[in-house]
Amino acid sequence: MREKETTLYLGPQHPGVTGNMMVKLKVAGDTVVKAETHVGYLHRAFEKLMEVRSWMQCFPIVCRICVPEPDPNEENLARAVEEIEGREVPERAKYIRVMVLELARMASILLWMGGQSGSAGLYTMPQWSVGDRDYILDLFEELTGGRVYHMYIWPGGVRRDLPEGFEDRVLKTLDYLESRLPDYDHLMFENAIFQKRAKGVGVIPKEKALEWGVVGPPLRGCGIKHDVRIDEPYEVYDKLDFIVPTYEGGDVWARAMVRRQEFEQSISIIRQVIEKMPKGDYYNKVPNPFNWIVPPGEAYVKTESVRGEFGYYVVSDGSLKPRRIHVRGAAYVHGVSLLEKILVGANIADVSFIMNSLGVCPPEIER
Amino acid sequence: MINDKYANKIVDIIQNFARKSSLWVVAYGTGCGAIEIPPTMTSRYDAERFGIRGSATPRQADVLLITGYLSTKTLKRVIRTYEQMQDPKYVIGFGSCTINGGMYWDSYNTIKALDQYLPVDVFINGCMPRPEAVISGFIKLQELIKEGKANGAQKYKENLEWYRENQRKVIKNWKMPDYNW
Amino acid sequence: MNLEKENKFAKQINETFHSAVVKVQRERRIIVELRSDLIPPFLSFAKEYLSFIHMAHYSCVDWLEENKFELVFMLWSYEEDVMLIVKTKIDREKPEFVTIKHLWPQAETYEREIHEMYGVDFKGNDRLGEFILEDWDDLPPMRRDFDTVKYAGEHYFTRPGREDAQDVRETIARHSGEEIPDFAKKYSIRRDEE
Amino acid sequence: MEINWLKVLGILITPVIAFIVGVTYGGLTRIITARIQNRFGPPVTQNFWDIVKLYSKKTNIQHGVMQHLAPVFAITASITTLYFVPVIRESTVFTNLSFQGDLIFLLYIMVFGSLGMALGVGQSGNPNGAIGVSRGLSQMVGYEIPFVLAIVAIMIQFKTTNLNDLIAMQNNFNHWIIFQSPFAFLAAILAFLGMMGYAPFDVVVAPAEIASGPPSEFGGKYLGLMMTSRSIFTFAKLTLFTDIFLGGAGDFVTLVIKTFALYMIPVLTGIVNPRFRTEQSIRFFWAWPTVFGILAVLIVVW
Amino acid sequence: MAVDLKGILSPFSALKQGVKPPHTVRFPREKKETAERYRGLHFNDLEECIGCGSCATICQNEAIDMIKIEGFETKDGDSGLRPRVDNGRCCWCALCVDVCPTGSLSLTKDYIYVTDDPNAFLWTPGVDNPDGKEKISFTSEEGKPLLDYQRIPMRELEGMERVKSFAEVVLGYDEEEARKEAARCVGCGICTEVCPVHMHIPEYIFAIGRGEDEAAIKIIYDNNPLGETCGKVCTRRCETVCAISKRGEPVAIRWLKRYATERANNADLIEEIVNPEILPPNGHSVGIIGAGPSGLTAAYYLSLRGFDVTIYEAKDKPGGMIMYGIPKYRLPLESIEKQVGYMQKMGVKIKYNTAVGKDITFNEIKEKHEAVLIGIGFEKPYELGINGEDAEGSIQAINFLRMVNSERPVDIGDKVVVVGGGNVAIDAARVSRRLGAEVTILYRRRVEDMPADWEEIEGAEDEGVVIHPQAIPLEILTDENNHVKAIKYANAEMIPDPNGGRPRPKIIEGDEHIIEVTAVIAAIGQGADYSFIPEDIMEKIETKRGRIVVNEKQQTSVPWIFASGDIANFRADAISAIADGYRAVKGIEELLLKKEK
Repeated sequence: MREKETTLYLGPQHPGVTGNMMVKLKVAGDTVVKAETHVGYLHRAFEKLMEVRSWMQCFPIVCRICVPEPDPNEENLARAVEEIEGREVPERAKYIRVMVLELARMASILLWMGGQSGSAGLYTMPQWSVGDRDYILDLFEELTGGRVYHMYIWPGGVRRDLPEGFEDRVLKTLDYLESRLPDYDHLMFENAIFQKRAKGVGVIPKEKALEWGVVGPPLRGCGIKHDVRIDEPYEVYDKLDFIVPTYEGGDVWARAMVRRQEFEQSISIIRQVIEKMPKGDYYNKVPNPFNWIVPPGEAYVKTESVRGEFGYYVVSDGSLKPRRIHVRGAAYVHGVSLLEKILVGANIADVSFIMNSLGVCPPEIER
Repeated sequence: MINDKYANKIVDIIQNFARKSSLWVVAYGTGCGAIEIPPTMTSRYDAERFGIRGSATPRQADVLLITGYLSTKTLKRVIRTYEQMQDPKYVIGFGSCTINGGMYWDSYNTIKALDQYLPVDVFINGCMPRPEAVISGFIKLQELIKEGKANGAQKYKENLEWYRENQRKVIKNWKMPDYNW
Repeated sequence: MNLEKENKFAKQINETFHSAVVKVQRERRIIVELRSDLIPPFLSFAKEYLSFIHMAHYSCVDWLEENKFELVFMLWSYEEDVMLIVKTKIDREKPEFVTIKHLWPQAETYEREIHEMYGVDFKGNDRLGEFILEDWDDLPPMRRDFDTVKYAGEHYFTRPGREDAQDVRETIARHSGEEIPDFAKKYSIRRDEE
Repeated sequence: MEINWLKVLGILITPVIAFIVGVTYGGLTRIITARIQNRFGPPVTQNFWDIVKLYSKKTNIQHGVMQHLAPVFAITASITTLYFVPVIRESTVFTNLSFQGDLIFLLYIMVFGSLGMALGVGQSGNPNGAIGVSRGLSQMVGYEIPFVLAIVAIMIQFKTTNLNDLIAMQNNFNHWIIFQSPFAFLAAILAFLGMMGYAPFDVVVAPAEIASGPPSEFGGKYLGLMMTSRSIFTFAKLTLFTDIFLGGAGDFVTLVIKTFALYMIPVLTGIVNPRFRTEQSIRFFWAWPTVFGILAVLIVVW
Repeated sequence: MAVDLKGILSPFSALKQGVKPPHTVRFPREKKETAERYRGLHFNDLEECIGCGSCATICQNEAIDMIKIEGFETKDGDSGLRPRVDNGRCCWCALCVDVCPTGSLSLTKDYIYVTDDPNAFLWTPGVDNPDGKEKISFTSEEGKPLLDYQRIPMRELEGMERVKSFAEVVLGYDEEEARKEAARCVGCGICTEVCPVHMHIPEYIFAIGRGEDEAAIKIIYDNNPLGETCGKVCTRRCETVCAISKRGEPVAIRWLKRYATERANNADLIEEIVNPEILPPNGHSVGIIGAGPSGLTAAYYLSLRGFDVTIYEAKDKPGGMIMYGIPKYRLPLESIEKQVGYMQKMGVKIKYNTAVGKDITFNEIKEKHEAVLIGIGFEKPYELGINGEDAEGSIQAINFLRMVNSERPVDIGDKVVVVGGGNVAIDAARVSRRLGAEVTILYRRRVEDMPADWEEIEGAEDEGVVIHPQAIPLEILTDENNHVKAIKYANAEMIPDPNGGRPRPKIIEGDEHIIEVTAVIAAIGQGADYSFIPEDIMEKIETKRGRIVVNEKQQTSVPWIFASGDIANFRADAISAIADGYRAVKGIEELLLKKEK
């Protein structure tokens, strides 16, 4: 007997969705038979706005494209412009950029930990991890002047040099966060109920993963070892020693464990960066922003964000303003086509759980 | 006795105190400002100290936080959410975008001045407002409630026509149930 | 810089698709320009035979001056770590293309967006329609002839109170009695340059 | 018939006391939770103010008669339950309406509130609420089995269906049923976790999944009523368990200590655990708790 | 039924956190200090700010308005406007801070701004938070500036190479350099305020930056027909107020003008590019006395406006002081001829060798024309007033320069003393170097008091000119042929002026020296010679300290007589003369065309 189908709107005002978006579910009993992602609630037309702004004016607005982890946006725009211009970046700036990116990754993983466990009803975890994330935000505040929107990485390098003694404070924060990891493990990753919820849920078939455009932790959660940081090393990732963790299974649990280990890897990367950071210049100045013309050209650059490959396609026609900047948010594929596929057959209790595990971030889908 | 002025006053004071001490925020992250809500609500800033906590549905909530810009598509849902909330209810406008468009001042898809579409009780400055600023906003709202001045909902009721007109101006396909008071 | 594998790919592409204009942009980047009707076979060739299995991105650029839309496909080969950027220009007046969602399912999403933002019609994609916008009745907004500043000014309320703003250049000119001729005005790089 | 004024007094003030204790426990829970979560948390009176505020809200939600009645059902069920649970042992004021067979009656009356809610929510038309109700009922089926088994075991073991008799039998520390029938206690306390609705058994409300479930269409006064009912019901259940397993309480201090200790079991479990899925939750109850319940019965029957 | 006992129990270890003190920041009871770089509300140092509006331009949110604030007037180097931030727009990216040329704008540690009034978010930094200076956090000082504070260096001939010939010292920017230099401009336009002509500086610089040189030329010719001259020799007051100059080297406005105007390398090309609109003849006729910069400028624009213009020039070449007074290594002859050639194409008539008062009388001119513009310049040099001045070998600098420029032979020997510290003195010295002499400059005051441009002074020093400051000549010693033999001078000390004026030199008694010289060049200033004007008219013309008093349209107290150039302003440079000429056009136009109505 076919059960009666009901339509369930998950969002946009719903505590379970990962941001302002909606998943329209056709449900038979407890099981999802059809899922449709509806986005556009956060559409601000960044790409259009950037076409009417000068190159320098683009830089403060890109970080708004992905709020939990804004730095890959700045990094991408900066690198794309540098590639078109052929501008050199000082070595120190590259190290600082890696440090910022990894700190942002850690902050974002902490936020994800909160979201993932919060969507499963483990409300103590968000209180801890989001609270601890604040220590990273404090570091950002000290380095860049802003907690969330850093506007720090820009074409030619970074905006300001490290403040005095900043490295020590980073190391101290890292030590603290590392000391918190066992607590997180006990509460979340070793938790029998959490494991029960996570294992075998939201499975991405391994053989389809590449074709479906899965990237980042979800891909590595399928046991496929691809990471922009090793596939196409940018900045100084080729000079650093780190592991790209993979996990078999393709389920929420595998993705969780991948992120959990990436957190440790980020700590190790930042420590290496601080150790190896050269002295010297941090910014190779671009011309006066009022008259800054980027020569004609195009570039596709990508960065490994916490959700996977974050790409920018930048086209310049040799004027004061960009011709086209097209953002490939990692969640663009995860949040729409992939989510619609893997939600089918899931229990409605797991919808939000799966969305969190994919890191669906609506602002980078619709921009 | 019941109609005694003083008795009413005492009831008012108790009611306002209760309203001020218990602010339930509808969990709707309408814009990027939502990113500073988790830190505000969690252990580092712990807004629960003020009786502020999230509520899953608008029916139970007192405060609607508009965390930044509103696209027209979201505005439609926000209005619906707001009208589902029960009196007394308050709106906090969060960040530059709710005041005068913020960095999306020339975007074709976002509204620029929130108070044209919803009655806003408190505006918080910033892009993003820090958790401290958010808490300051709540404290300001509490003060207004205590003094009985946070009557945005009243204003909305009285000027519903004006608000509707503005709302319809940007929401092209107005298919919404009537406001049931 | 070692461009061995890039050149190898370029050669393979040229051998199969003679009309393709192949350029090795830099290490790990190959740009191919192709006639639009050859795109589906080419993409399938790139995916099946050249190991470009990951469709990283699918973009559209408006070349208003040429009256063309340019569709850009970014394919990545995990085996060789090379990106293939495939570009083709289509007519802007009646923009049409075929869907490639049979090759990559996520292309459907990109096509929905490009349809909405540029008005390109993708034959075979049955989910074209409202995606990001709601009840949009103007030009597709990402077209370059759509003026977002004007649209925003006409449709949204902007808070008054800033009318006392003065232009620095004009203030000085007024004060000193300088008359800026009309042909020079467009070179004042203040904000009303548009 | 001679009216026992003390009993009338008891009937009048028991709900008030239950409410105050329940609300304070709620506040304390929030503080304890907060402390474990590395923060300070709200003042102890927070829940009280929450309820006062809810009562002071205007409510304009129209879905139908049942919807209006649902909270009333809930609070009726809570208070009825409370009236049949002796609060203080051998106290005239707080013995309440105990009668022979009240244990069986309680088993029924305790689900009454949920059923009433189910009817009301069904009319609200909110699918989240409907799902929440069906979840709640499913889960109830889950935990009722071990709970009934445990109660049956005790009734068989002590050959009574009267609570006051049970309390009277546990006049000594080592006569507490928790020691006399440990399996029944295990089964009951695990079912109790489910009854209280803290994690991992909070499938009914589950904000991230079904937007707080049944109450999602209830605001203002309705929610206030529901919260009041919840506070009273919490106290009633705690007292019931104290009466059955911990020998009841001779005075208020003992009562508070015992109930609070008992209360902390679901609360602390809830703080450190995520939520089960509904079918996981049911499977859980049908596994170990049921096994314990059957064991308890078997031991008694043997 | 496998039981994960560890998995069930280990979460309970979280409960031990309950005994730890919470890490909550109990705002508002406890306040966490924001970081040193925190980007909070704006602060503006109103005194430092020059109102250039760069902040308003860079702001991608159009959050910044430039508004009039009580107490700040538009004046030289200050637009009188101050930024006001719309906090309903601002995103605190601090681009405005990084772009601020003066560094007056910064962000503070304050960030809390909560109100129920949506119209209260206009924030005038510095006015709304006068105490903000103590809380400054994000400044432009800390980072690298967004603007380019380094000028693209101008290529020049090597110092000792220069003295070998009269080749132009400055080589000029090539295209790439010009684009780069032009790109440094922020386009504020503060420079136009101080420019006597109010040239459209930001516009032509922007055009150069965009590679549109022809547009730049057209813009330059809009109010300065001698742009090329200015591009080479202007005193460029504009650069002293340049917004960039507050913390860096000003934009090389002069060199950019030079670059642009030189692109049109002949008169035909100028005509083709500028292609001005010429109004049909209106029947009015104007006479101009003196083909100096002011006369030429007036003549050019009057011609364009349909007037019949005739210039009466005493000498055989146009240009006045720019022709005769400026050495060729600064301003080649061909350049002037090109510019004047273009003007003649536009209808300007010049009668050379027609000295008024000698070849034609002033009254004749009065008869012929409805209005007369006098732009005769200061041609009469001041004398040193010491013994031996009339000796052979004692020359006046402007005469010396004129002779050299008109390629007449001058004999100055091999050891020259120049007396004076102005541009003319330096020019004379540098020209003398090129004639092969060793040169010493005697100047009454200190080097820093010299009125000459510092570039010129440096250039002279590079070329081997010895500058002897605080030296007052006492006597020129002659030999038996009445030829200069030596000069006697005394060293001086600087006495502060009790009235607060600049310090005055006072001879140190007995500290006298003698230098052997072959020539003495005096360059201590010039005056005007009004003897050609009939007395009855001259009586009516109001003068002051040797200069004719004019109104803001260069009109003298005799309505039909206008005066311009050195005789009418105190600045005594080419650009002021051009400005006078430009203004006189308006005056004359008004006078004659209004009369018609």
